[in-house]
Amino acid sequence: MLKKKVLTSLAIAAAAGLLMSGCANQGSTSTSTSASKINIPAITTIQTPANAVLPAGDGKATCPAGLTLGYIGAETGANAQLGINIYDGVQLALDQHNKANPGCQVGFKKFDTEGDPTKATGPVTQAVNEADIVGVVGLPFSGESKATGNILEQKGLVHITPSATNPGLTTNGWTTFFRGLGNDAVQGPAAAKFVTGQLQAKKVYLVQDDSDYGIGLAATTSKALGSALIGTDKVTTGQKDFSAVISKIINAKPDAVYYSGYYAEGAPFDQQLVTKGYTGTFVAPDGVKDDQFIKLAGNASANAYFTCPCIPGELIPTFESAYKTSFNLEPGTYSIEGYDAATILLSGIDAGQTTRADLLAWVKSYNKDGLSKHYKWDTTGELQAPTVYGYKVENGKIVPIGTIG
Amino acid sequence: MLDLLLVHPVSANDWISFDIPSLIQNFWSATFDGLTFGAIYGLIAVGYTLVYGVLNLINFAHSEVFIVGAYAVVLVLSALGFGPSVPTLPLSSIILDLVLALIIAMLASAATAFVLERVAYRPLRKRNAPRLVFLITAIGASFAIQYTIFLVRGANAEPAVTMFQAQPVFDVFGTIINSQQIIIVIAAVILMILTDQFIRRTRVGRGIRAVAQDPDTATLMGVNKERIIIITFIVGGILAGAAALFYVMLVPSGVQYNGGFVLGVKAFAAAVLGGIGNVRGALLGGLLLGIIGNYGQILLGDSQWTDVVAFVILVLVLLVKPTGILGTSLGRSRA
Amino acid sequence: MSMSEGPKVLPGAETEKETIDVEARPKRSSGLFQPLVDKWNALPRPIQWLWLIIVVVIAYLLPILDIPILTTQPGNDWALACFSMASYALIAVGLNVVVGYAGLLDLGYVAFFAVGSYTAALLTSPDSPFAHIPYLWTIPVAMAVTMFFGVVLGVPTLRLRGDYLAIVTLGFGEIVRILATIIPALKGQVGFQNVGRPPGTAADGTPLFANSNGTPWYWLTLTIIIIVLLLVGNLERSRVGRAWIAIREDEDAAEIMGVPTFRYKVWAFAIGASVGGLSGALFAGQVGFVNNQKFDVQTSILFLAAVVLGGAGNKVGALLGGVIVAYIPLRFTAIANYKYLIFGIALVLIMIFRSKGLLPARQRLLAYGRTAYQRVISKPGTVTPPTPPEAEKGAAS
Amino acid sequence: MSSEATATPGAATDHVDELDVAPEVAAAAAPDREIAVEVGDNIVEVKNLTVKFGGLVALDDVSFTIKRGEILGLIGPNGAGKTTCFNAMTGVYKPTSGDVLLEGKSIKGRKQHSITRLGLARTFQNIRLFGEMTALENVVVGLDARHRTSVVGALLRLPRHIREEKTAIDRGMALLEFVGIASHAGVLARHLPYGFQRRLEIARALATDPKVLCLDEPAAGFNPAEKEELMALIRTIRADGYTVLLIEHDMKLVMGVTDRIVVLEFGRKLADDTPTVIRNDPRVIAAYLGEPEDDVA
Repeated sequence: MLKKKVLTSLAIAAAAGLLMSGCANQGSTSTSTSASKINIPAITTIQTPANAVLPAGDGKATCPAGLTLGYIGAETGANAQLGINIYDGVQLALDQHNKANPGCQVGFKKFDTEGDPTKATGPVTQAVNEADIVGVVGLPFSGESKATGNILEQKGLVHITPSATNPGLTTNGWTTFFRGLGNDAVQGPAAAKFVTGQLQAKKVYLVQDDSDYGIGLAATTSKALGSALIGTDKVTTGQKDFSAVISKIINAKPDAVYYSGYYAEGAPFDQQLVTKGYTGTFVAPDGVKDDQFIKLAGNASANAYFTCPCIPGELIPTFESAYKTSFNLEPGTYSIEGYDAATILLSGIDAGQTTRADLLAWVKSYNKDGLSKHYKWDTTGELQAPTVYGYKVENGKIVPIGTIG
Repeated sequence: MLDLLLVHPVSANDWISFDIPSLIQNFWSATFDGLTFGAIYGLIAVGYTLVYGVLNLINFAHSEVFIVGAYAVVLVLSALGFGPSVPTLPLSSIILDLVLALIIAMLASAATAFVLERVAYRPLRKRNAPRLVFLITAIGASFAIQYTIFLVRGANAEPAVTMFQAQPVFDVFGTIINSQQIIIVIAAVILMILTDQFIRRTRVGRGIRAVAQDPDTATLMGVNKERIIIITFIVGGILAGAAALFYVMLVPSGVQYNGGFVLGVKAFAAAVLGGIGNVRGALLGGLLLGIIGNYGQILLGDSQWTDVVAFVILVLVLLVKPTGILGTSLGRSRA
Repeated sequence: MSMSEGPKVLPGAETEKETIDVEARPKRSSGLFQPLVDKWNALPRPIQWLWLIIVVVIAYLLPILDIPILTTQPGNDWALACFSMASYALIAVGLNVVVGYAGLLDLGYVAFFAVGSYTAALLTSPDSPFAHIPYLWTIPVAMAVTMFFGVVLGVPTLRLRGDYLAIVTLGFGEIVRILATIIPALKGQVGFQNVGRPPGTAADGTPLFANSNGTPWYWLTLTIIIIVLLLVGNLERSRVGRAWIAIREDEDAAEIMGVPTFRYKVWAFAIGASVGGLSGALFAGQVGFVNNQKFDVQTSILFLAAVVLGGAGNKVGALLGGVIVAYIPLRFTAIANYKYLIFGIALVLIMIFRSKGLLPARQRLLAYGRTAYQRVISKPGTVTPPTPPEAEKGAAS
Repeated sequence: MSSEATATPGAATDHVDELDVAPEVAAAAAPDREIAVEVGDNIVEVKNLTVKFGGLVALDDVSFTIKRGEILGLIGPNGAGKTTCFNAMTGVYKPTSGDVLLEGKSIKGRKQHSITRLGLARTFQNIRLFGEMTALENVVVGLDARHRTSVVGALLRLPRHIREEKTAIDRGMALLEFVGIASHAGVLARHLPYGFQRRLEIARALATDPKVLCLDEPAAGFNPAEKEELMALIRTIRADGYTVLLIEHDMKLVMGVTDRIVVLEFGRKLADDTPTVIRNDPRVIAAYLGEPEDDVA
């Protein structure tokens, strides 16, 4: 009986509130449509290097049996999806290579770190102690890379990270570490240029999360933004309610908000921004560029732009269709980087570099096009000419809008 | 070596800095936002307060009772066609759908609370287990539910479910109060009044108070203690279900497997702040905690401080006035 | 020596007429290993020592033996897995002092672990602006610092009722984690690289205590565990241990029997904290990298699960619990996603069906109890202890 | 409690004789104390003791003294304030006003454990042993009140610790023997028969080497035979030089064992005299009218 009472009164209360909102709604129905005034068209193709090295090679490679590539990184845990994107890319490269080269069958071993620096030493040590592993794709995250880079260094095992972007990683003096994409120090200025240039924002508000990645990227971005930066704020990993930050932003009336962090917080943040009446653009880096962002933020995501040192693998038709056939999925963020990294290692094996030392030397002097970009590293392991792409949300999908830096 | 990263954009080395102008500027919006969130804390806090009253147990798993309700809201509404976008349904059907979601969330939360009580706590009561055993069980149950959800629904938050576009209703001191805030606060207050009256006026409510004061005497006086305990859990669950609806209304994309934990700890802090065992205290504590947490966050310039402020308040209250602001009215006075 | 469970009257005694209260007759509180424990207690002291030595030797050989069924390969390096188990065991032994002995539910134990880790990192990592000291010195420093934190936290909160303590420690754990994020000097997720290590160089020129070299780290930790067990055992069989158990059993009664309960609770907290700090410093040294991740509530609960699983109040049980909690996810890597679910359910089930954990042997609280009880037993008309003194590793008396 | 009592028919009746050997045992139990009983001077003075809970006055301006070496009974109907008085004396409750002096020293502001060390020990009406400890360990906890080993001393097994541990065993066993349960030294307290648990409570309180031993309804749940034994035990304790304060519901037991009786009613002192006088005091009889004598069972 009481329950009935509760429900009735609740219904009344809800009705009252909705009526109020309903009345107000009459006046302002067209809030969500005109999110951005600037329209940068999406690109539908990217230029794939004509002579890009592919895993299949010439099909005549021979190599001793038992050679193995490793993937070390998250397979389970909260960061599993990113790991799956990467090792599926690696797997695809290996499958193509082994199918085309009957004389050279390379194995594949995966080691799960859960993306956790404190757990990573066990799997990494195991990997370096397995003598058949000559090259590694990984580790995906900066923290775990920091914690274990010296182990790979000690054993001279070459590893190409497809996604760890912390600039500090190449300052450790490691000779076995190579980064298969641009770091945050490249992305930050590119993002700043994109926001103030193409997006024509005069006033930018920067919000960072508390991650290594978010802080580092925010530092380089804010430096490059200069006087356009009108305010900064911080949010926390796992935060769900951003009303306090949002009220500050609404008061500051920026043209663009740059969010330096991951999609788990970025999506609800953008969603709440728009719900609370923010009409500017929302710009975020690769950590937010994920289909989950759109799923989580819904129509609010229409105001979002992304910057990413990653290459839109889905626009490379050969890669996209092969990936889809193999895994029944669209390639994810960093799938192409994983694929390219594996390709570089495989081409080395095909060229007869079958020891760790030889393969390391091979990568060090590598200077060829990959499917996504040109690969040539400097002495510290940074790419010499990294590219940063811009993306936007269009009709509920993330689409590339071309290079921005 | 990492000097690039040391260029901290917000504050270089002064890790505590008081941003008073910002607090003044955002004072009213922080207050209204805090009240709205505080109302939700209050609804959850009732569950802690009631269970603590009758069992002297911090029901750590109550946060999971809440989050199950939140999942119910999200799943029901998505099935009804709600999504991240503002729904285009006619108003009447939105109201109907929300009421339906509310009922199902209440049922889901109440059912979780019921199962929890029967499966985890009741066997312990029968054995007359020490209090530590109850607490550890509560924590274990909380974990088990959290990670069951994790396995079923994954690590990511559920997609946003927007119920309706919050509309500005009126203006207070230059800060707009929107329809969501009004609905949540009013509905929470109504629910709290109903619960309070339920405890004070009905036969079952008297039973709850009797058990809270003295379980043995209550049993002797013909109160069915087991039934009262179950009802207490269910009432707490129903309110948690309601809180779940309002939470999703406020934070449409905030439903995640571990999302209840911190919220639960804060709600417990609210219960203690208001005076554990006291339904009115739960609401008061919730509102206060919501406001103070928001002030702290704006004053100190980092959302992380919300939690720190909440915990520090909890400790201070426990040390200075362990009975909370409104003292105990449901539980016995403890010597 | 009879292994009877309850106050059963020995045959031939004159007390046959004595009727023993039915209520007081103990229920069989047999643990999983109860027969083993009974057998162990029946052994004469020298034989126990012999077995202990064998067990210790096997423990030291563990990373080298790499038994095929037990090994965590190919997913994880076995020697490092051994270290991981050992450090969890050490943590569990420390937490057992707080939860198992004194009955104080500490849900923020990971905070002490964090403080220990950060102490080691701040004093050895090149990323830290502080003065650097040799790594091995950070271990006592970390213990002292965490002990200080334990007292600072304990003095205000240990006056609270038991269940409030749980929530306050939970809050403390969160605050430490958050402060590690907020305070710039602690470098949040950026963290500290190249945390120090003990000196020594292996044959191949790499450091002996490299983060990839689990065996020396394991031996170091195992040695520390044995020392800690001996010391904790000393405390257990003394006025201190009795005070803790008395507090756990009935705090008011303990106070009235002249136990300064508050002081002993603070001691339990401080000692538990220092062991937590010790393991934190070891862990920081082995991983070589410390940041603000992994010092969350989940980890605290995992530690608690270790203690409860093994048997709260029993240091050998806690040790076993720590080993199991660390080992299972490393051995069965496929269950990584199920880990917390499994341990959550385990907590509930253990509490409902076997609240004493896997190794429910009770603690011995008298330094010379064995002789005393034997004296009693040798007299006619006496009753054997229901659950004889526990099996202990490395316990001298 | 009462259900357990009925389930304890004549437990340990055969142990009566053990009590007779007590004096030498007691000497072993507390070797340092002066055995000589000098009845006369006031060892405890309760001065105008008042305890209020909120608006409720549980104890109203009660004064009495306990003389060295006597057995003082504290009686009164249910709710008369006996246990409150007890709790105020042992520091469980803070007196609203008034004071309790032990050998001239005020217990005000002292923690419970330091009151115990001052020389006031008690047992509990509802038995509160440390269930997971053996009988001997329970007693040694009491003995620890007089021990001075520090945490560091125990950690490193310093000589004092070793010495104290060794004497603790002997004295603990002697005390168990004294109360007649030495044969159960190694049994967990919660596994002891009900009657033994009550005896163990007394042994544990004695172990703190008190000047005054306060017994809170020690006969609750006992049958007549057990009560007889208990009376003998209390007398032996007194004979050993302890002063005893006895709260008891059972008039027969109180009349049989005490030297003097203080009667409380509604928180006030009603009478204070020898058992013979109390027995015939019309006010006391009135206070107990309608109150069945053996409602403890």
